[in-house]
Amino acid sequence: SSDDDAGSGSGSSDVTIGIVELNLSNPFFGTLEKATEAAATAKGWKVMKSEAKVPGDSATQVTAIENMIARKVKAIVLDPANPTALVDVVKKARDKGILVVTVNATVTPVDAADATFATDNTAAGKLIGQWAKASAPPSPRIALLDFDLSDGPAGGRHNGFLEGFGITDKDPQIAGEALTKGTVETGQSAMENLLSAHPDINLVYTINEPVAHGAYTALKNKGLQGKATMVSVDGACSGVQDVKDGIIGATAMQFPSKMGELAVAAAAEYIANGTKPKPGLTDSGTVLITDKPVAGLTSQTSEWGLQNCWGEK
Amino acid sequence: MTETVVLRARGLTKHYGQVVALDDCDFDLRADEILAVIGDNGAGKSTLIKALTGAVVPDSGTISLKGEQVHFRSALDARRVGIETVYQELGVAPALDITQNLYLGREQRRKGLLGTVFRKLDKPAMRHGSARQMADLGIRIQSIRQKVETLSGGQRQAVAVARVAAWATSVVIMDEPTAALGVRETNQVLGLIERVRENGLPVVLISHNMPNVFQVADRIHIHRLGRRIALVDPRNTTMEEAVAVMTGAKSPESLHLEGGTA
Amino acid sequence: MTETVVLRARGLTKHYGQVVALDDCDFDLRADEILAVIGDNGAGKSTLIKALTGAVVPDSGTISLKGEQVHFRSALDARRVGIETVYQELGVAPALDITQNLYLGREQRRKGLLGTVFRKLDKPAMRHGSARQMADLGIRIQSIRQKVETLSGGQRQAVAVARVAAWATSVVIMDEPTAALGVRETNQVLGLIERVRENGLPVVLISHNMPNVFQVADRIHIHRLGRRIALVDPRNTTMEEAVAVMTGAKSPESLHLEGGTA
Amino acid sequence: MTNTADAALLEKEEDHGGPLRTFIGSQIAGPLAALILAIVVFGVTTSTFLNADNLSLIATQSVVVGTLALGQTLIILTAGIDLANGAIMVLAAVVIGKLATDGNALWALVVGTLVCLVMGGLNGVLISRFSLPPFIVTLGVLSVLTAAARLYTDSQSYPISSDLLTILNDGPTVGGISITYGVLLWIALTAVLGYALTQTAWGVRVYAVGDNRAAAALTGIKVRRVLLSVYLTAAVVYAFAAWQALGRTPTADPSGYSTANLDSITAVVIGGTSLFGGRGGVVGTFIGALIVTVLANGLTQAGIDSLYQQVATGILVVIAVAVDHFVRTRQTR
Amino acid sequence: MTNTADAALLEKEEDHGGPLRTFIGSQIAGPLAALILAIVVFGVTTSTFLNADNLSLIATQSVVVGTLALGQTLIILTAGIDLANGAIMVLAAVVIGKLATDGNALWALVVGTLVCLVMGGLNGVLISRFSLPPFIVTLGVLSVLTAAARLYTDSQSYPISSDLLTILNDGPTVGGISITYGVLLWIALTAVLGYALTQTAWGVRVYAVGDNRAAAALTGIKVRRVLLSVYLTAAVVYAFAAWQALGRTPTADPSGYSTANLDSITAVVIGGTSLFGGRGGVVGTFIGALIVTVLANGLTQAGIDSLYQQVATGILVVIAVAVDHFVRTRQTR
Ligand SMILES: Nc1ncnc2c1ncn2[C@@H]1O[C@H](COP(=O)(O)OP(=O)(O)OP(=O)(O)O)[C@@H](O)[C@H]1O
Ligand SMILES: Nc1ncnc2c1ncn2[C@@H]1O[C@H](COP(=O)(O)OP(=O)(O)OP(=O)(O)O)[C@@H](O)[C@H]1O
Ligand SMILES: [Mg+2]
Ligand SMILES: [Mg+2]
Repeated sequence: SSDDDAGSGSGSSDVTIGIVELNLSNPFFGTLEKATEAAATAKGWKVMKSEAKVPGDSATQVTAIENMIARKVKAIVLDPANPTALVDVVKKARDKGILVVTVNATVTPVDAADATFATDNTAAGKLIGQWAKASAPPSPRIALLDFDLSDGPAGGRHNGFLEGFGITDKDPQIAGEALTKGTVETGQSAMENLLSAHPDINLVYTINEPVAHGAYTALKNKGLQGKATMVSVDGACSGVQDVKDGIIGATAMQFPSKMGELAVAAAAEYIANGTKPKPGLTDSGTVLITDKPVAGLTSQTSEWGLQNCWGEK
Repeated sequence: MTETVVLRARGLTKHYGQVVALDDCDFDLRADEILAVIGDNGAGKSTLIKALTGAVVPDSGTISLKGEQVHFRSALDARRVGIETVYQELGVAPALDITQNLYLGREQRRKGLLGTVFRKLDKPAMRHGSARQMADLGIRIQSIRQKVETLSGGQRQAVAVARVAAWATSVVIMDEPTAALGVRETNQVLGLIERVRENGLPVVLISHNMPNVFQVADRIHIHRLGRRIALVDPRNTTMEEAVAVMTGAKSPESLHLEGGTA
Repeated sequence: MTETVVLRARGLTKHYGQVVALDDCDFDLRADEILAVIGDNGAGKSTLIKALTGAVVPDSGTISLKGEQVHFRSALDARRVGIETVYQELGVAPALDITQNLYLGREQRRKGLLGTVFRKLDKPAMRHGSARQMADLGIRIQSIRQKVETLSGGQRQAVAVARVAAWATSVVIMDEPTAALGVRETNQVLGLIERVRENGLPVVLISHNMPNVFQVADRIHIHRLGRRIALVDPRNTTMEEAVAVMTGAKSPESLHLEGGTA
Repeated sequence: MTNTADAALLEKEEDHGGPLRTFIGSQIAGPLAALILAIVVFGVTTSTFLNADNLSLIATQSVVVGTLALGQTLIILTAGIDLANGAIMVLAAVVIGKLATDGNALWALVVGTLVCLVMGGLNGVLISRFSLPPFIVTLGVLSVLTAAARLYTDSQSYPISSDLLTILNDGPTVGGISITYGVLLWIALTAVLGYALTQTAWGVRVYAVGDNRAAAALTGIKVRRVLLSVYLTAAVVYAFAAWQALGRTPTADPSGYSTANLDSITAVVIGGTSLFGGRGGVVGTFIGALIVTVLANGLTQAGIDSLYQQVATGILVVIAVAVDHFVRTRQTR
Repeated sequence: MTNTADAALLEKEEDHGGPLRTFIGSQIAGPLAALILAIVVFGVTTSTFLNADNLSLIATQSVVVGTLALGQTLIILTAGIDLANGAIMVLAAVVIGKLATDGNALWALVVGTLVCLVMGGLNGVLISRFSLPPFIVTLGVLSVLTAAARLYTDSQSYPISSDLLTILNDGPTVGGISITYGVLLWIALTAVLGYALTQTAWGVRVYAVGDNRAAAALTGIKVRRVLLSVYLTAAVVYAFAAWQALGRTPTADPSGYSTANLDSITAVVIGGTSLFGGRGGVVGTFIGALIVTVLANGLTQAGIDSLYQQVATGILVVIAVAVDHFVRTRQTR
């Protein structure tokens, strides 16, 4: 409570940075936040954290950034809940000399923030789309288990997948689509309902690995495990394990820790000598994880994946 | 004689599931009279009043006001043509204060711009008005700003009664208005009822208090098992006779009946 | 004489904000008597009853039952020692049916395993019991399964009264139990009150109906402005005198007072 | 005279109380009509909806929210509301899931039930003893528990492998329709609570407290004790819901079931229970939960786009209560 | 005699009705005590909380939920509830945002207001004319509107550049404290609605309908019309909230503000308005919204971790109503 005035000196002990996250109930965000925090505290900084209450909750993030400006932080690492809603408050922070870098998702225009470290979600979706196209059965019947498409990453993955597979939203090969909340249980219910209507589904795109896991339970309950190929995005250890167990055909791994570390490194550079990072998106990388590689697509095995995955093993 | 009938009903019937509350019931109210309605508990008196004033819609039967058939769909319809009613369940809003209840639906606005443009209530005037009305009924109230839910049973009833007297223009109906009132307060209400009639409005009074009924009524409608079984003149019927017919101990034929009976 | 006093209160006071509902009020109820409490509307009779039975906690004053001081924190405390009360606001649950209301808090269970292990209610027995109790009060009810909210005013009051008579073991208190009742039904309740006294329980009866009061009361507690101003014997006081004192038209000193007055 | 009046009254009763009549006059006629209407519509418009498989799926999909809604019904009957029941269930599920990974599944279930009881007891004490509004108390508890579940699991899900914990997802197949033990448990809980509400003194008191709390207190009911008992009973029901959830999605996921709370309230209200207390019952809620599932399932079967599904659900939910309202008005007229 | 009794009664009134006494006896004493307590606690435990900047920030942060909560108060006073107010606001905001990109901002605002009116009118008609339960009607509308906003925008957000649309985020600086027009608008709306509720016939009728709908109908109040007017008035308030939201987060985002609805109900309840209708008011709600913001802001200033913040918020919200409850019980005794 006496640590508030970080204003003048640049000794590392009175540097505070802000971390503004999405809602952390998914381990992805936890990993990202922890990596950021660990990197910051390793530099002897204090951190102030806040998170959106639910996906898309930009209002809470605006409030959090305002509070951080009031507390005179030096830098803010932001995982924006919405591409445009935060632009003004980010500008306000930057006008006060605070470095703002976004992680995981971008703001629009992308140079509204000082830099962005994120997965290129469209590329990630494209990777699994291409893999699916190459490994798909002759007459694919596709189920799309999505997440609210107004969410930037979710939309990117969805479009990337379709592009990689070479189809559009209206393609007759798509048997059905359902919105999930990105959780196991909503993935399961959505898959159950789609399977009731279309028992011939043989290819399942999932927004993330928990949804894939739920969809697998639905298939298993119907005795259809192994009859449908599943693709997903994330690269959490539990997801990679599912790849290894043959539950998920292929997943696109992201690197949340790397995003956080890159962001803190950029902040350190700025705090130390005022150098701003390279503006625009820095891709933190995507790796296709599958045990059934296809020609023309670079991929890693689940063994590799388990060594490089995030979250609890 | 027929032309003096203000409110008339024929063949009113109301079932609630298996319960028969009104069973082919007739009703007549003449101009300038106080008509008492008496009957056992559960005889259907309140249901009759509700049917007459639109608070319930009867299954069948007709109602006419001043010779014209009417179809009230709600209590508001009846109030629009000047029928004011005190219902037995006292239509008061417990969380509002005495004044707000007394003026509910007829609030007074300030004079001038404040009233016409800003629709501001004239609270002082209404507070004075309600204090006067309560005093007229002989009701002692400690604070005119009390919420109705904090009033004593009798005070609350007085609020419901005072509402009605103030606004009626064609008929006043009171369903057991003095049940919770003290001796003095009851007399004030009976006086009020007589004043209303003197002002030219007919009154329907439901009461279980026979001395009160015989004191003020011009005619008595005896209700039993959902219908009017007799219509008598208190001047040539005794209290004992009326009660005996009302409770079924005596047949209605034994009475000197008034015109228009069943 | 003091040893026959069952329920006694001294100096009860209760303020609600600026409103004084009880003002240093005394109360005495003897064993074996019917004590009537009369007073104007808003005099504080109901508040007195509530204070005596734990439904409100007085600001100051003492209450003793059979010589021992008691501190009721809730209506339940009073009921536990056998004081049964009909409150003026009728403590009935509108969405429950007649039987459920009559047996609320004292439900009967089936005999045998069904009752002891499965805690199954004996609905037929309770239904019979409640039909009998309503009939005892002379109340005509069309269906014993009616929800209380669908009953007529008098029927509803009868439900509240019937509850009490059935369960009291030390004192019965009734706050205007006949207000909504018809002539015949009122007589039944008065009969009930006398039977209760014959069974050895004292009864407190609040009523605005003077003939009723003078018909059954052994003593009359006259309440005015929050306190007992007189305690009289109906055998040597006239109705007119009592009313005059009650309304303040006459001073209490002019009466033949009973022991224990203020 | 007494005896004849008495006898006549009761006889009259039995006269009119034919079973059909009683049924139509009952609380559940409205929700049931809405459910049947929905089933007929989807049965006609889609070819897959009425499959045996799909019907048993609907039952299975209803159990978690359906069980939660049973507990919610008890609380709403007392004129309360529980915004935390989903969070209580999720916390119990993750506690069970985490304990079971390195321990005994039975023991984990016991601890999970204790977690529910402590949380239900906390709600109950704050609401009954301190007379605080249930809306705020349970909102506060919701906020605390959501965070607690994440702190406890570090946002990690735990896959469930114990047979005991997933047994509710198994079950016999009768005439081609597979019925899970979870569905049977849900039916059994509905029956037991229905019995307790309608056939025991406790039930009458629960209704009385919700209907008119002041009157209940005046008639000598121990209102606080009844309220506390309701929150504790609901807590036990939530523990069953947690077990159901582990069976259905064999993963203890701290971020799962985030809409279960609102869904449970919706099931209660569609089932004809009044948010103002004192009116309704668990059988209506059972049907209400089925209605909610039938809508989601049927719209997917009908191949409606997910966003349009949401539109349709909104409209259909309103139609469902409108049907209920219509049936009810008919029967009281 | 009449006149003297009359005069005595009124005189007595004025005797006791000193302004302090009136204030302490008023509805808002409880919430205000809770707010002051919270401010004192955070003021003492953190050094930044009481900064002029931070205080004006708190006001600014309260406006969107605070404005929504004003409309919500009207509806809750009639014993209703509006689960859709956040969704109505968001739909209006995206309509305004989208129209403003290729047109006139003023015109967009008008159309946005119309959207609110149509949606409020829909709720109002279903609830008043068909007597359907507000919980379900607004839940249905919520579901429809959430999808509608996505469909309309194709799940895109629209950045707002028009000055008219973001003007509420600007404002004068008075004595070092910057006050946005949005805050002034919020205060003005509270004043206008407070006036309408307490000083006009309409207000008395709103309370009467919520307090005892049946009695209100019997006394000849046009209950349906009052209900409809309440939903329409609330809709206009929601349109202002949409404008506020565009100022605060200058983006029309179909997935934003998804917790605004629950937050608005929380503000109403913390502000002392009863969910059962007929008791409460907008000034309490104003304070309630501030309490919610103060808690979030203060906990951040105190440097508490976001997860523990959630725990603390849950506990503090319960304490806030406990304080309210305590003050209220004292005053009625
Ligand atoms: N909504 C209802 N549902 C079912 N039965 C009803 C309903 N309303 C009234 N009844 C029944 O109709 C009959 C007549 O009731 P009503 O209230 O008209 O009697 P009343 O003559 O006014 O009696 P009281 O003198 O006790 O007020 C009663 O048996 C009552 O139980
Ligand atoms: N909760 C309360 N708040 C404020 N004033 C109250 C409250 N309860 C009662 N009073 C007031 O206390 C006084 C006594 O009320 P009480 O109900 O005891 O009168 P009563 O003698 O029973 O009258 P009645 O014959 O009309 O039933 C009345 O002036 C009443 O307005
Ligand atoms: Mg009646
Ligand atoms: Mg009284």
